[in-house]
Amino acid sequence: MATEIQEIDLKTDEMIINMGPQHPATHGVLRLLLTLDGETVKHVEPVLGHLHRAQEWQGQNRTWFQYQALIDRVDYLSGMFTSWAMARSCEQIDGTVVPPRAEYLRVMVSEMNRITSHLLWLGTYLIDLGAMFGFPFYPFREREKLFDLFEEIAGQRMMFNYIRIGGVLRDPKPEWFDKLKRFLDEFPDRIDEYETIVTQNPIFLKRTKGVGILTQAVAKDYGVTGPCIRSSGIPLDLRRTKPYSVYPELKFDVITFDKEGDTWDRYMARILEMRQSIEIIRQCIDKLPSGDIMGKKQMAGMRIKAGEGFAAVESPRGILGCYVISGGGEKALRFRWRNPSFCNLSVLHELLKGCPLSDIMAIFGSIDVILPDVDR
Amino acid sequence: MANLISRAFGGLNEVRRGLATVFKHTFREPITKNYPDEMPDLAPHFRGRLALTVNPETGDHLCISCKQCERVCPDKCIEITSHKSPETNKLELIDFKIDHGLCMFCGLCTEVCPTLCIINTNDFEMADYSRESLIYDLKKLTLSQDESAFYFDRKEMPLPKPKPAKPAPAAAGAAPAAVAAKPAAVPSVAAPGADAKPETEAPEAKAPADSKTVEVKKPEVKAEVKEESKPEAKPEAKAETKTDEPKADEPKADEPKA
Amino acid sequence: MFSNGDEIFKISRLTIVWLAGIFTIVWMVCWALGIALPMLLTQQLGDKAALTNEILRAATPVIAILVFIPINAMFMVLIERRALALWTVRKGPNRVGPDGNFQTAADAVKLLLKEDITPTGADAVMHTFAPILFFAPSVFGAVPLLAAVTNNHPLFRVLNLPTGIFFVLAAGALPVVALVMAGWASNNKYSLVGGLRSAAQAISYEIPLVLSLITVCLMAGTLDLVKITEQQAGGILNWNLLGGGALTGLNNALAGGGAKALATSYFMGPISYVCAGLLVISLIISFWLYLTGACAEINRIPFDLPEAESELVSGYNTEYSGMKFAIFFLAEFTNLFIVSSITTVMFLGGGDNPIPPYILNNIPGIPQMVAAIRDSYFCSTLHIINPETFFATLWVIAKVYGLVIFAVLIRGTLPRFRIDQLMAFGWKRLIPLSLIVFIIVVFAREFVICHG
Amino acid sequence: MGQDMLSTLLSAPNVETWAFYLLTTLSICLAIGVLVDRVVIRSGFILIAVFGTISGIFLLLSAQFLALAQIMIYAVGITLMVVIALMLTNPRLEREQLIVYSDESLPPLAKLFASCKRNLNLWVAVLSFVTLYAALIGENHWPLSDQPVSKDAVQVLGEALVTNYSIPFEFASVLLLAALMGAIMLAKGEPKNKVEDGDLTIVDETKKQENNLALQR
Repeated sequence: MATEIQEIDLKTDEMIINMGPQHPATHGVLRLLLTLDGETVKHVEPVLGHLHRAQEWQGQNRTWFQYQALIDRVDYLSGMFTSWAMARSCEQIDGTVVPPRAEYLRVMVSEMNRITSHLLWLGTYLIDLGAMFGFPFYPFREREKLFDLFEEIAGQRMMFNYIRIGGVLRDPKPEWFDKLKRFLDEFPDRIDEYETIVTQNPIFLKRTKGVGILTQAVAKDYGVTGPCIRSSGIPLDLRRTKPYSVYPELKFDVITFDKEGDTWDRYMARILEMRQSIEIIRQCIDKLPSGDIMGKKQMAGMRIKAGEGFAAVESPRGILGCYVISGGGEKALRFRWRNPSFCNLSVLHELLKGCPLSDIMAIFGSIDVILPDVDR
Repeated sequence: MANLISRAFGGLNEVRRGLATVFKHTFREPITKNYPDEMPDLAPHFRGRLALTVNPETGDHLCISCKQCERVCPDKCIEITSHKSPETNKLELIDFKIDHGLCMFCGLCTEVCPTLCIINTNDFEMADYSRESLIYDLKKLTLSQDESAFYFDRKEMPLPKPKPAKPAPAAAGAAPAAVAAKPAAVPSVAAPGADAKPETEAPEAKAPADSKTVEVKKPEVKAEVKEESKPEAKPEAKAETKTDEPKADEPKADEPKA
Repeated sequence: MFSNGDEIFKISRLTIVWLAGIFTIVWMVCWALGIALPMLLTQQLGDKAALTNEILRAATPVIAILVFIPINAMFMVLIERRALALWTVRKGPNRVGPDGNFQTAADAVKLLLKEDITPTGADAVMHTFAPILFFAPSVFGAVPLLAAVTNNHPLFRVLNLPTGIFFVLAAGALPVVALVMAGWASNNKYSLVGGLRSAAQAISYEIPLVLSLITVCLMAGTLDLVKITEQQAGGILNWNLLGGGALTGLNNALAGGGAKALATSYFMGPISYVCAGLLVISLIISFWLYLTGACAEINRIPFDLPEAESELVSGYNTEYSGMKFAIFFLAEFTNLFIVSSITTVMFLGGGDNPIPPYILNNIPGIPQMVAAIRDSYFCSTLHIINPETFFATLWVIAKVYGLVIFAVLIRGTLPRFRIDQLMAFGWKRLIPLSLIVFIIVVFAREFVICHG
Repeated sequence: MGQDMLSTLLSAPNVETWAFYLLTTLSICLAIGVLVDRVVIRSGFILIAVFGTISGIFLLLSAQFLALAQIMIYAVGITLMVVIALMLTNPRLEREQLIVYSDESLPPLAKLFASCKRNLNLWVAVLSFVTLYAALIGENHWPLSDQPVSKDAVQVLGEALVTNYSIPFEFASVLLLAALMGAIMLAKGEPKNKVEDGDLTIVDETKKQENNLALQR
């Protein structure tokens, strides 16, 4: 019989560390109240609201036209999706028919935006893991190229305000498509390069494999969405499970893994999603119809019919939902956002329990939250 | 044991591959631009500093003080002062202030502007030592004729209809005066390549066609009235140089069209 | 492929300018203090100058190091930033001075002028003393290496310690104390955790590090750095990296002895050949073990847990600013340099030419060049430098800075370990491996003629 | 005696002599510092300095290897001790204790007594030092060896360890091995019933406290 061995309770003092709001690894102003036993995390309590900007209230006090410009600042890494969710919910109320060219353009730019978002995540994630110098710059290099393209069509590199209620702002020039194609041709090679540096690196594997395993039950309980839940083996991708826009016409598969995902799987899911986005953009360029790009006139006093609508899109971080009640006036009566980052963050304390201090970064980084999106 | 050794060698090989990939970048050109020496190549629709254009051909100020931009601005950073001329019953622009410290460069004002007057320039170097100096007034905002021409061309905006193209001789006299005064009045704005492309063919081609629709007014009369009315409306405005006045005048000619 | 020639050219120009500057300055100081001044004093005072000369002779190496460390650290920071910029497709510092040459000098001035802050509740004495204790060992740890790397130049022979490598290792053990002290005295939990981590890490990694060096000492049969270097003279096949003389037979054969020399060099037949092969493999593993352990000792990137930016903000030096931080910074880079020098001396033959003399002397022009340098005014009359030392210094610079650049490349690529993985890696992998290597060397050495 | 020392010092203006007196003074001062300092961790660090000065004395005796071994072993060993002290002490508690010790309000005699009581370790150390010093200084029988100091001290040391002193050397290694195994056993855990014992004692203590409370009432 195996001798019954029990851990002796060597009482060491528990240390409470206040990680953040200003901490290099909390991606903004999240405050984590950590209770540490040595370097093991006993409990973690995220303290939110340092970046609360009352986005919903602002939506009720701005005209539709004004709010469109504000809303892509919520999740500044994937502004297109926020705009798109709002545009779709308003179009739903209004019954606006979006021209097909605009729909294709929307898919294209938002997939591009998905790539930029994942690229930024990739760079900062490696910074979280301690590769401070070399690697993080490579994803940013490609991101800059995409931003140049965004700048041409939207006017700015991050705060696009490109997807509007009823269509898109501007029709890109033919040269723009050429540049995009050139980028798409070289980008897979770049991803290969990232993978040579990172994917099988023994230290990276040690830091990520088997760390922060997100079980399906927990993921479902906390409403985790996006690459996090897909890497845990649940094929929840709105683009396929509840198709919108022109996604049904495009060929791609939902990326899922067989087992319950750890940090490495979440990394891999994003890498694969980037490759998938390339293919989607290619298809969009091929299928792009000609025609109008705007189904509703953009003007300062734009009105939306009375009614309520909800629309969700699959943002890089998960399901981004927008619920609107319109009273038929210039302003909305109520806005309500379903922010993926907030739901994904709530699973943090489940993942971190019993982890060493260093894994906080590996796990927190891997669920990819963006603080303005958490705090709204 | 063998497994351990093979794993160790595999790991080392992966590290080697990573190092080799990083080392390969020795031979790649840096993507960083030497910024102050080498200006970034910005897209035409880049949303930079806000500015007010004038008619590239004639130098008329394009603002008609309709206050659309003031109303649409989500940050409430635009402040337009105008007053209604008692004689012509038309709005006259007195001052136009934009607080660039508040502005978030969403570009909504440029979208709603009916005369394409307010635009986003490609200038982004606005750092200053105080918040007050980020509040730009009419003088600082208004672009010169050349700069306006440059942006009209760059942004592919339709040229404004030149009102005083075929007006009474008095107006013709007034316009060149304004033109002469403006370049001096406008602070040297670092609009990239402002001197690059002077408009050549476009004005000539379009001017005759457009000028038909223009209803001719008598600018000289208004100019006199203006000079009297302005001090009443806003005494501080007098402190500003004279060059403002012709600018404030000309929008009146636009008004009927708008 | 070579689209970046301009940038590479700029960096190499920067490197050459700095290195030439540093070593000229240091050599001039050494010459003035150790050669010119004693000569002058002897001429003027005769025997009375004996004591003064003695003191000057003893002080020269220390002063040389003290002059060398700050400028060298400046250069290393600069070259690290430029090299990292190159590998991250950026430009790096290029505004201050031509090619950005004076960037780190400007940074140093900035650091020295910054306010010196002692946090509330901190132990002020310990807080001040920690950087000093961190920096001092790197100064006196560097001194014994001087004689070894300059091909036993008479100026530095005074420090010819019989326990040279042990002295350097003892000096290398002290900074841990300083880090724990800094972490504790800062009154900051992040600093404290950083300090504790550094203690755990340094103590664990010291064992494989020392064991790998002991392997070399065992091959050499001495702890004396100068002797270890001298044994390795005569081309790359004699270096400790490649078996520490186990390949002598091959070397002799290549030098002209032919197969006969190869056969007679190993006295016990086939088993000697096997053992020679084993020695080569073990010493290469030993070399890798040393590099790994050294990386951990000086907190370079895959092991930079004590100051892990993304976890512990900046670890033990979170609460340091100004001059104190500058000293920490200086010592870190000096430690990198010292570790590279030790590697060079112990494994890469010190100032030895990798090309064996039987090849080198047959290259036309080389012996004449050496002779010309020896006969030159600088060498024969002023005694500034002799050709042996000159070439040794050149090779040492190439090897040491090559290793430094390699450390930078590693820093540019690898992520950081987790603390428990780090400890597991140290205790479960490196220590057994180093013990195995050690035992193999102990036995294999008996069957092969080696240096010792 | 003091006179003698001074005259020796002055008569031999030798760097080594000066260095010896400097190092000994320094080491004694620092050793007193170890005893006086109320902060455990700080006294740990001062202890390292004491060993540093002693290794300096070894260096003066041409025992290079011993000096360096002293630095290496004690620097690291004491760092570990400091780390353990860090883990086991509570700085806040210590500070509170210091406050409790402040005896401004006491009468002078009581104050002296309190300080004696507080610095008990210091007095014990001073007394034992004085005793030792008196015992040793009385009989001045430390003859200097005539033999020249061996150049290769490491070799001498090594030979001594594996010839004359091989049995104590082996015993030391066995001791170390035992200590290592003990550490592993401690780290691994211990049988369940022991923990229950611990629980029982805790229960006892709480009962005692309750009794005390009852008595007070």
